[in-house]
Amino acid sequence: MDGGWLLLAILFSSLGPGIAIFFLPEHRQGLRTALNLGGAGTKLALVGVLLAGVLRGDEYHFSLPLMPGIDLVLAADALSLLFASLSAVLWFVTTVYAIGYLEGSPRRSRFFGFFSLCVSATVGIALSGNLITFLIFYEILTLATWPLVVHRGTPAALRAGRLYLGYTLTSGLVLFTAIVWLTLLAGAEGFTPGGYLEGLAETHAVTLQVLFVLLMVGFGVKAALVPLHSWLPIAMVAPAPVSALLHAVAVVKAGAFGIIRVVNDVYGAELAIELGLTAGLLVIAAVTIIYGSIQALRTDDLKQRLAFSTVSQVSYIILGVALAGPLGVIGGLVHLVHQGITKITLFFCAGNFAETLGIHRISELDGVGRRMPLTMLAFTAGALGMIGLPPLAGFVTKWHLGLGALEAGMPWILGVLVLSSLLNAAYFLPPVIRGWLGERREPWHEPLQAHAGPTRFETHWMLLFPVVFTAALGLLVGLYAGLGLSPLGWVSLIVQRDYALPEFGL
Amino acid sequence: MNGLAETVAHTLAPGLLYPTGGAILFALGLYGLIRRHHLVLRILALNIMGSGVFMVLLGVAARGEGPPDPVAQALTLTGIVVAVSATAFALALVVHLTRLTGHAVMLPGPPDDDAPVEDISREEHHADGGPAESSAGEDRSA
Amino acid sequence: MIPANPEWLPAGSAGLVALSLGVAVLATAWPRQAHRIGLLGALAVTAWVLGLSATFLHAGPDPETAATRVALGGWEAPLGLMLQLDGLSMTLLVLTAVVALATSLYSLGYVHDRIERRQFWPLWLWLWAGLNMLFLSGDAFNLYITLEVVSLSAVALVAFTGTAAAVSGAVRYLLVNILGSLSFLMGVVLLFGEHGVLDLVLLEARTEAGPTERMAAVLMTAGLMLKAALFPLHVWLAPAHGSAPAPVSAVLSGLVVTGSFYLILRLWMGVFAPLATPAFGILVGLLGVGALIWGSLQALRAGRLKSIVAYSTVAQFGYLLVAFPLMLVDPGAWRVVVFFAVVHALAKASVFLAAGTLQHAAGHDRLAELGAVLRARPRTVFALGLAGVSLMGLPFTGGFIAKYLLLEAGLGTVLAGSLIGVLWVLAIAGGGLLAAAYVLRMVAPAFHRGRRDAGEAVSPWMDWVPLALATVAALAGLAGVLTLNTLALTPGAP
Amino acid sequence: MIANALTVILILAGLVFFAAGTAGLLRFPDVYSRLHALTKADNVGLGLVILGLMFQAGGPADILKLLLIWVLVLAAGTTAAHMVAQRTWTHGEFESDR
Amino acid sequence: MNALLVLFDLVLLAGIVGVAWRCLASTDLFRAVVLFITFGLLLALAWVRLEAPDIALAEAAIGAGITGALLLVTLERLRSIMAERRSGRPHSPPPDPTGPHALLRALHDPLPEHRTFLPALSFALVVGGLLVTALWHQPQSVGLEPVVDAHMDVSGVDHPITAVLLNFRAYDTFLELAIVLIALLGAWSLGRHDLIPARPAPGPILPGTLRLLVPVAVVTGVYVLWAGSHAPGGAFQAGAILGAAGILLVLARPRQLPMAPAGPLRLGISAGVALFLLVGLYGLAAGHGFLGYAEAWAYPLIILIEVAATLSIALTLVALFVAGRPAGDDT
Repeated sequence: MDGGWLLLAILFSSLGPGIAIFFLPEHRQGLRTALNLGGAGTKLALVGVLLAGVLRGDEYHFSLPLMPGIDLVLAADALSLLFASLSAVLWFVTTVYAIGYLEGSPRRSRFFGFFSLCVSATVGIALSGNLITFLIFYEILTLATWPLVVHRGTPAALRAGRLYLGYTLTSGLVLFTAIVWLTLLAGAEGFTPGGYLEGLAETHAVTLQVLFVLLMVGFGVKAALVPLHSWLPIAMVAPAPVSALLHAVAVVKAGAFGIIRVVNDVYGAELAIELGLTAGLLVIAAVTIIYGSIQALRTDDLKQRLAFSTVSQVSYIILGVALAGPLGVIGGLVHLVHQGITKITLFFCAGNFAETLGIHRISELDGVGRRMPLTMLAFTAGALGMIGLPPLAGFVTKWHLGLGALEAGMPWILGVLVLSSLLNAAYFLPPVIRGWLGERREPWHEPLQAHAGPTRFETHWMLLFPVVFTAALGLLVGLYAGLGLSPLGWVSLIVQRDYALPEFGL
Repeated sequence: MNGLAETVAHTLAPGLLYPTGGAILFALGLYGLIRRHHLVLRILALNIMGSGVFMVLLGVAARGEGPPDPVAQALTLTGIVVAVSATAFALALVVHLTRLTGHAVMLPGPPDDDAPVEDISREEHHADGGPAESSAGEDRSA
Repeated sequence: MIPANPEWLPAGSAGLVALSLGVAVLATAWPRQAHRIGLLGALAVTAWVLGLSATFLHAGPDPETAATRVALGGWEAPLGLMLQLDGLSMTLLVLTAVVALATSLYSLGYVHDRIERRQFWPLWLWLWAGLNMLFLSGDAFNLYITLEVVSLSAVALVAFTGTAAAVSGAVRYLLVNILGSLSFLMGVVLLFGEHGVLDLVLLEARTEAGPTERMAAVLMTAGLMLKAALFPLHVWLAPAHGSAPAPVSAVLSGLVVTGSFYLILRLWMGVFAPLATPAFGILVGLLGVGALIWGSLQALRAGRLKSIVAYSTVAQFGYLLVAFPLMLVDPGAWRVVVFFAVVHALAKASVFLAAGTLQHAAGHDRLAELGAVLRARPRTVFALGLAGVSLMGLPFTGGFIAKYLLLEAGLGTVLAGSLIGVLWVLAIAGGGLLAAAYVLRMVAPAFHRGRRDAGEAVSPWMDWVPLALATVAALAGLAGVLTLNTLALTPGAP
Repeated sequence: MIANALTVILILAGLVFFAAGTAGLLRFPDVYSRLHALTKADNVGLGLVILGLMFQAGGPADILKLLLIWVLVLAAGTTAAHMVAQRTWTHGEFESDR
Repeated sequence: MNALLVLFDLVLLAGIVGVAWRCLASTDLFRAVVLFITFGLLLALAWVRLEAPDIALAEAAIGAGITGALLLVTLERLRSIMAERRSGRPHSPPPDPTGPHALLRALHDPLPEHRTFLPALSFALVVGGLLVTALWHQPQSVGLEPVVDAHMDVSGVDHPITAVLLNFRAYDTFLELAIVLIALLGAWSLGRHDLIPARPAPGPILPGTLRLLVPVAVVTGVYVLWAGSHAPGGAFQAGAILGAAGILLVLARPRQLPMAPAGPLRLGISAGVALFLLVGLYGLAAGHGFLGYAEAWAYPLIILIEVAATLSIALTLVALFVAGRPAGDDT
């Protein structure tokens, strides 16, 4: 129970305010904002404390008996901290953004209540110490996200919500069954670098293979692996902060994180390769990358395009993990962070365009760079980062993935990477080009100004600040990837520990 | 031949004869319960079933040589009182139902989804003031 | 802090019976103060039960020392009647106390008419006393009597609103209950005829798999299944539970039905244990699958909020049937079944209470026209949703833990080589999806765009009690280990 | 022995009256004549049966009880018959009687 | 001798089953009810044959008598409700040209009963057949008679059934009293009572007879109660007899019910359970166990409980006959 209180405090720093907000009357706007930002700030600070502690080598562990022999375990290892800090940082930003985005709209207490719940679940996922705890937070995340998806209450939103729940609950049940089965076989072990199933490999090889498929189906829906991805583009009807959260921080990442945990800390890379599990995963990841990109090309709707881009980009993470070598895993893990920061920037930008100027389609973006230069700049930075232009974040990812593919002896992956980068460029450059070089003939109709009056900056400052912040962050993590505390440095540390490698350079 | 006579004598002993009669009454009551739809008849059928149970109990208690089992008789007495209580309440319900619906027949099938559900927690609902008010219940003739 | 003394258990059990009866009698004799007597009594009985359970747990961990048999009037079985307190009954007594306390508090707001109050409270307190006595009874005939106490007071409460639907439901409920009781009694008579004793423990020692036991098992199980609305003998449930006043529905679906199920379980674990064969288990399991599917489909089709909840009870009890074949493979699974029933009772009661609040606010419970009220009452919808999540078996609720353990038992069956176990696993896992679908039907209108109208004002009790109970249902997951350990204090059970 | 014989004879005689009353109940055309047959025959029949039983009684207390039974049945039967007749007179005959 | 008895048994059983059959097959409710009362009386005969005079007494008084009265008054209520609905004018005197039974027949089942014939028959046959099979295979058990017999001297009474009811299994009896009470509470919760649909009988005959019968009934009830400690009889039979007397009084003056005021009435109906419970609590406190008595006090306590129970049962049965709650209960 050493330092377990810190883990609990991190969980409750968003859960507590969330529940309080839920019961807050609609008009208590100041208190709500204070609770929101206070929760987000506290969480950020606590994660910082945790980070320092883990760097010092402290152990953090909390457990609570749930069932005989089965505990709820919270633990902080390097991997969980990676995800936890990502969530904490991005949640803070998204909260600011959401407050600005939803200003004056109804049902905000409900929204922010579930919003906080959602983040609590995400942090819970990050800090889970075993599969059952993971499952618990994973399902809470499913449920807490649904009200956000249907928040607008339009028929389209409700349809999207139904689809979302249908997909995620079904996959959740598959996951549930698989985890119960696995626990029956192997006991309720905690996540162990290198896996804890070797003992069963001899006797239960087929069962383990079946279980792996079930687990991948369970996580694959949230990670939007083809063919389980169709809920994601449709869920775009949600408000922009929700989309940002869904794509960059919470839902999709939770799925990807689950796959990482299973491959690395349950099965272990060696066993996964031995059982031939990674090969299948690789193929699926590759197909998803290409398919997502092609679909993104075919749509004119900005958020749709970003959504399909997510489908494609998240599979880089899976790809890296499935390569199951140190370099590949570094690429995959670091993309967890990079994609998160970059994609949240893009979604914020899309939200800004929609909110400020009522723009939803790429064909309407002509000349927007002159009206909203900062936002367009951020969008450009994000888009280039996604494409993988050196030395931006995406490049760091792809570089390591390529190295990992070579290391694993699978050069065809390089082809996939190149093709997908070309496609990335093909669907991300047109909006950038239109934004800077296009000409706008008629005047902008300004829905934001229409109802909130003129703003000091190009848009509301609470909408602008997050965009600029995340865009800068995206640039920094790429530029300073070599630093020890950068995502790349951190991920290298994780991989070193996991693979018990000596210190190695790039 | 002797064996047959013994079997017959054994069968005709009250300790077996009456339980058999009780079983027949039980089955008969069950038959009536399914066959008849009028609620009063159904209540009668249940009472006949109950009498069948008591007959089995008393018959079983009267087996053997000694005096009958007083516990069985005490149980039967209790059972009879329970039966009359349940019957009285059931009859009161049937009367009430007839007042509301106009017939003393159980409505078949699942509940009508459109049937209004009165809510006693609301202000407008008040304690049943007597026959005048309750006879104005809605008609749900089948 | 006074140390709990195991020697208090006999007096504590008898005292519980006496206390709950005393409250009921007092309310009957003095109806004008019935609600005050009821409130104080509810608090007193709950406190008593909690104290008893603390003493009981303290007396563990050896089941033989914790479990208590009390000879009423000082007459030991077979001559006298014995009360029986063990892990199983203790668990259900605590469940009863929690749900009943919530229902009592809720009723303070719900039944506010001066005159109706006088009729409601005595009946409700008798029902509660009957449940307490049912769980404590250790004598076959006494079980019949307590069942009758429970059913008569329950039927009276169902008819309480006095509408055609309610009275019709009540009549059906009463006839079914009498039939079930008679069938049960016939079984008791058969057992008594063969073995000459009524005490369950003595009966258990004497029974073997003979024709008497077989017939008695059929009659008693069928009778109790009828009362517990176990598929396919469930048709009476929705009309009765759906038309009763909300607190009554909560108690019926949460406790009364569970009481009958408890008896089935107790009989099959004791007296009829020699009769349980795999084929029988599979038959029961198939019935459970049928119940799951049929009940869920009806819940998906029903147009009234409370009908949905009532059909959900039919569906959820399917799990309990599905668990029977699992118990044949893994005898320890019975504790899981009980835990599931406990969690279901908590969740179902809070759903019914929440539905009652909405019905009160809107003046009806037709789902199609309930949107405005749902949108305006997030607290109640939250309670509905939270308890609904528990019904679906999703985390972080008691339902999840129960579902986990059930699924574990089901997969254990599969791993033990039973092919039909796959069906049980599919049913247990898939039932959650169906539950999600009908819970969503109830909650989703709250998220539609549209008019908001809080409707009629509700008392604070009706506003907060459903939420509190739903929270308890959700947090029941944390009590999983405690419950299972308590249940392990049942002597003779695996 | 004589007492037993008397008992048998008296009870048999009583049964004859009962049978006659029942036959009247079944055969007579209207309520009044049926009542007429039933009450008279049954009162006498019961009296005979009770008289027969008196010979079997254990003591005066039992005899008194038997007599009391007869008196009560007489009173009750008379009242019942009166009320049936009265009702028939004011409201017509029961349909199922025709 | 034995053959005669067997013949008697067979005829009696055939009669019982036949009457039950006719009762359930009847197309006329009134006939069914009358047959049911006959059925109860025949049952009482069977109980005598099974050496159960207590039960015979109870069956005649409660099973046939009180139940019969309840059934008849129910039919009358149904008839008057139907008549009201027919005429559309509440509280108008029922039109009577067609006699009561046409209306009762109109109450009859709108559902096709013929469709249930085969399933019902086969189901009943299977259940009955299995039951008979099980019963015929039962070995003869000793039962509890020896155990009860061995404890009679400490039970405080001389009649084994009373000893079982009020001492050895007093808890059951207590709950039985509670059930009677709950049935009444249930009936009361449905609404206030109606007028009993009977017209006061004109003329002096009924009141005169009642003046004779009611005192006799009271004496009989008290006697049966008192006798219960050493011979067949007891609280329930006595309560039923007193209740029947009460019902007669109610019927004699259906327009002005001789009901007690609300407070005392509530106390009266709950006196039995209340006193029983108090005695039980005393036993618990004094260390004899809940519902236990000190041996020396057993007889007086049992009699005390029986007196209270008799009063409560009588009062409750009358109230159940009247059905709804008295108006005074609402004030």
